Amino acid sequence: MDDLYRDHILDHYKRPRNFGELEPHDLERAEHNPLCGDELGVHIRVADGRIEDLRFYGHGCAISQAAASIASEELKGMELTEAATLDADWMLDLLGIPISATRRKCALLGLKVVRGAVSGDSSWPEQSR
Amino acid sequence: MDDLYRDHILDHYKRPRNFGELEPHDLERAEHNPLCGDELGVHIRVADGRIEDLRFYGHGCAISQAAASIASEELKGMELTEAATLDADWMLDLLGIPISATRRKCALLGLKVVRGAVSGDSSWPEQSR
Amino acid sequence: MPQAVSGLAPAGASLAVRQDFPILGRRLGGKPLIYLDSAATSQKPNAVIDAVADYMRHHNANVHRGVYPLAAESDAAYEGARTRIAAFTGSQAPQWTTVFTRNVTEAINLVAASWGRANIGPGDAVLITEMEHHANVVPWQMLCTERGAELRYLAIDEHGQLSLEALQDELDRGDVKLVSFTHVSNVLGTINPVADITQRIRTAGAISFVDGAQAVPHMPVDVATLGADFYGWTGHKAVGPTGIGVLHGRTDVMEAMQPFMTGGDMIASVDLFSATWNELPYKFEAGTPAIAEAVGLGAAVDYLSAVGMERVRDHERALTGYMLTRLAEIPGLTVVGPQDAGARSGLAAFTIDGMHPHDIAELAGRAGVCIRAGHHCAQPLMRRLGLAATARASVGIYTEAWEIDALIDALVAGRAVFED
Amino acid sequence: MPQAVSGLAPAGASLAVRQDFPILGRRLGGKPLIYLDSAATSQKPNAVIDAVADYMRHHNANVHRGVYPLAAESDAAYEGARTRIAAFTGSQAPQWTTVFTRNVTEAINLVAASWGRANIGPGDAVLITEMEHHANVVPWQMLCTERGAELRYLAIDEHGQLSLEALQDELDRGDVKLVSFTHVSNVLGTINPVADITQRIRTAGAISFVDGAQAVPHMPVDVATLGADFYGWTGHKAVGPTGIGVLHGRTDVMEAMQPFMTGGDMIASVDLFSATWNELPYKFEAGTPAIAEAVGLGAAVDYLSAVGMERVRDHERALTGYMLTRLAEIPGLTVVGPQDAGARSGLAAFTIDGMHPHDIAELAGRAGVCIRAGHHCAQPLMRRLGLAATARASVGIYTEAWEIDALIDALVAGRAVFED
Ligand SMILES: Cc1ncc(COP(=O)(O)O)c(C=O)c1O
Ligand SMILES: Cc1ncc(COP(=O)(O)O)c(C=O)c1O
Repeated sequence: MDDLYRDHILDHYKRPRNFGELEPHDLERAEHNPLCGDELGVHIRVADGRIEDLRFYGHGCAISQAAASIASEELKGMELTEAATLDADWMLDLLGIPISATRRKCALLGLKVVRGAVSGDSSWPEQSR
Repeated sequence: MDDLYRDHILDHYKRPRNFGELEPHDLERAEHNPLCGDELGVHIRVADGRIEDLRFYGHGCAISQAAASIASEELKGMELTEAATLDADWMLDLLGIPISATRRKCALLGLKVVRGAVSGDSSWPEQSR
Repeated sequence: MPQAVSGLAPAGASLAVRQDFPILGRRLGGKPLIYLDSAATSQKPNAVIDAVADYMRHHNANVHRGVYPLAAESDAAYEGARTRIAAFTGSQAPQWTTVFTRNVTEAINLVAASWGRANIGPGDAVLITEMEHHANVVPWQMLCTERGAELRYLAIDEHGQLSLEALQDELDRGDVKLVSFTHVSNVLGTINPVADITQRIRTAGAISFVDGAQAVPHMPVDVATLGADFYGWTGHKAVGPTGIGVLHGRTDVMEAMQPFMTGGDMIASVDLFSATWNELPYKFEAGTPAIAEAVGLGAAVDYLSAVGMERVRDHERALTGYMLTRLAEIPGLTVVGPQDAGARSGLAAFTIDGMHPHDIAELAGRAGVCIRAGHHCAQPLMRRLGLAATARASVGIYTEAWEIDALIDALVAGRAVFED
Repeated sequence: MPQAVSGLAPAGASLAVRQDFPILGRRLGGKPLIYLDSAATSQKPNAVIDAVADYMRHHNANVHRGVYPLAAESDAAYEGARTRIAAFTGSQAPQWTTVFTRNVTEAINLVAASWGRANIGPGDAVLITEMEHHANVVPWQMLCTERGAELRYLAIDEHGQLSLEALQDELDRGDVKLVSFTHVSNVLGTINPVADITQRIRTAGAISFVDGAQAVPHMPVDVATLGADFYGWTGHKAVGPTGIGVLHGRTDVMEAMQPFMTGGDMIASVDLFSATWNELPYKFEAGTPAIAEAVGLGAAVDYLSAVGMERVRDHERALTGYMLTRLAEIPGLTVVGPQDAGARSGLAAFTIDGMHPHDIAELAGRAGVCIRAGHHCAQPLMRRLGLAATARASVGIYTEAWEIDALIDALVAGRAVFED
């Protein structure tokens, strides 16, 4: 089996969780991956300082779509303050596959839009190790 | 003896013929050698369609000064129509020394200003062979 | 689905030049390197690598101002390369001037700034096409925005081709001052009828810029015959080094232009508050140029000439026909652009149902096959095609038919991963 | 006449690096090559030549958009070079952005266009100095003319040095928005007190640009400590390839700037009539960059670091002292610039009574000694000095004392020709 396109990745790609629009929503953000033109956005509904619900929308490759889908399951219920500090390690650990330098931005685009929606930060998530 | 700095070159450099200003004059032209910033100009007095008298002025290296000096002796009395058509070969033959590509513009600057004064041509004299 | 042309490459057909390209002998992850991304950048023959190294090793000096013999060697190498490059593209006559730039992007920016700022104003229009690379889009957007002029797009038809009638209609509006278009599309592969287009532009009194980035490496190009006012291309796609591009321009037009960048080597003289410009082409080459890179590009055009551009074109046309035929075997695969390999250059951009192009290219890459995925710096075209991205395989002078077979195998295997 | 400094080079002193520079083994016209024109361009060590060739031979692919492993190698080579170059000049912190240009000339043109057009207007002044290279003069002339601003010159004193008091007077006028000055003069050799100057500029609320072309190759340079807003330099003088230069800039200042050139790689997205820009540094790198050249410059800074820039500076200072002492032996020879070798970089521009500098350089060249003659792209300075041209000898990391002796011999012999 391919080490990148593992079953769980393909499963999340083909059947993404929490995809679509969320109306009404409190926070939103959409970004391009400048390398390929893919677009990913997020709608977040907030309650008590937590992410009550969220939806990703847009299009992209298996890696970016699966990453967003997997992240969405963890993000639901998370405090906004915590979501704002999530780093690249968090996302890459969740994905559980080896990500090469050329696919980093695919893997991190979902987290980037979430951080953007929550804190306005528009930088790419950094890796701490 | 150096093949470039022959006695006649050094002689013309140290004692340039027809140097200075010529007042009144009918034609004039001054140019920079873009490679070194040297400046050379010419004043020409015309009679009966011929160069009655001329003077070069400015400063430059031994090659450019000697070339102008040697040329000045040949140019006196020459018909303007002939002067306008002089090419690089004429000048290089007169100089009688091997001129490398890097010194071509030094050797041809005097002829260039004369051609400019006589015909308005501002191109560098071409070599026909 | 695309059809194969007659003159299909027999499986072994090649120009027998692979041994000249050292990188093609590499193995990556145990697999031979199969390089099908020549439209992004070409590989380099030993002749070019050695010319660059030899210049640095034996002849290096700054150009245009030294009187010592080493400087004369450097001058001769740099200016000799310019002369041979101009001859290679049929622009050696004095009516043409050949300027070195970093890449075709700089050539376009130069013309947009130096010609455009002086000649484009409110009420004027710049015409480009829907198939342009961003390099031939954004500089004109900037110019038109700055100058209050209008940017218009010539549409492509359903075969990915331009219509001369539509061009004529645009020109007949009377406000078009410049038309910039690509010789060959880097996504559709379309080869545009340049001479027919420039003739209409000239008749309308407008100026033409032709982006030759995807043409010069792949077919004979004669700038004088093509009749463009400006023709730009880029060295790294034409088996040359990075860091060097070419702008051929009509000398009379360039004489009237202001410089693009200013500094050393491009001046005649500098006073405290003003300066005068050196003659062409130096007026457009500010500062120490990319000398070793120009020398390398000189070696590249010598290499291409020795192989013969007619032969290169014939070989690549046959390969393209073969590629289109074999791609058609893959279910769900769609190629964009003209159907006829004779009307297109050596590349095929395609989609496969159910797979994102990034994943196609990733899986191909894991099998040793280098293809590109994305918008190919042509977002306006991608939107026109209704696509976010495509995968793209492209051939070069060194490509052979067995590499197309390897591509097909990789695509079939990649599809299987996504069908599981 | 200049005085020798203490710490004079013993005749054999050297950094023992000559075997790394293949061109230095050449003979021209039967004579060994003695290269004393490093201020025009430096020679290249094998480490640089091999890095460029190795990139082309084994790792070449376009950068930033490929997903296949070869593209990842190319990305890593290009971006790795950027990282090491930024570290070499002390600008690796995120407050600094490192952009690749063709040469320092382009770096200056970039800032003049992108920062200047947006920030300089009528009533504003740009301040430069009398000792600038044309690259640091003409772009500001063009900017001031276009924007209706004033260009002013900071004078040099009789030792060829700037006065901090005069600078302060200029800044106190309140209209100076940008000061651009050279770190080291390519004619006088003067090393300017950059940190003192930039501190005053910053206090006055103006922006500083430092031209590091003649500094980075010859002494430790720490951009953060020097405190300039922009610091540019050029690869070919720093044992690197041609076709590559560097602009370090304050990230916050560069964030606010519009792009210089536009096209591929520098965009975030392109619509039909507008585009958005990629993040720094890519916003300023339109089109396919000079990849092999950046890799070569990465190898160059590695090479310089391994030798050690403190050692380079010590060696060159000693050589300069020796050169000044020996030049003083020649009757009628006058060196321009500071008298003290400790206050100057490794070059000496000079005149000899009765000989034109062109003839000095020609005769030296015939003896195998490469020196430069002319205005050194500094005509405003030459006029200030009352000279049309000078000859200039300049040293590099590989220069040894016996080469200075050969220069002196050549000058003595040259004088004899003119004295006959
Ligand atoms: C002080 C200084 N500034 C700028 C330049 C221009 O460098 P480049 O031609 O590499 O842009 C030079 C060298 O020629 C120089 O000595
Ligand atoms: C049609 C076309 N134009 C322009 C370019 C830009 O070339 P460069 O990046 O070398 O300037 C490319 C290649 O990327 C291209 O394919």
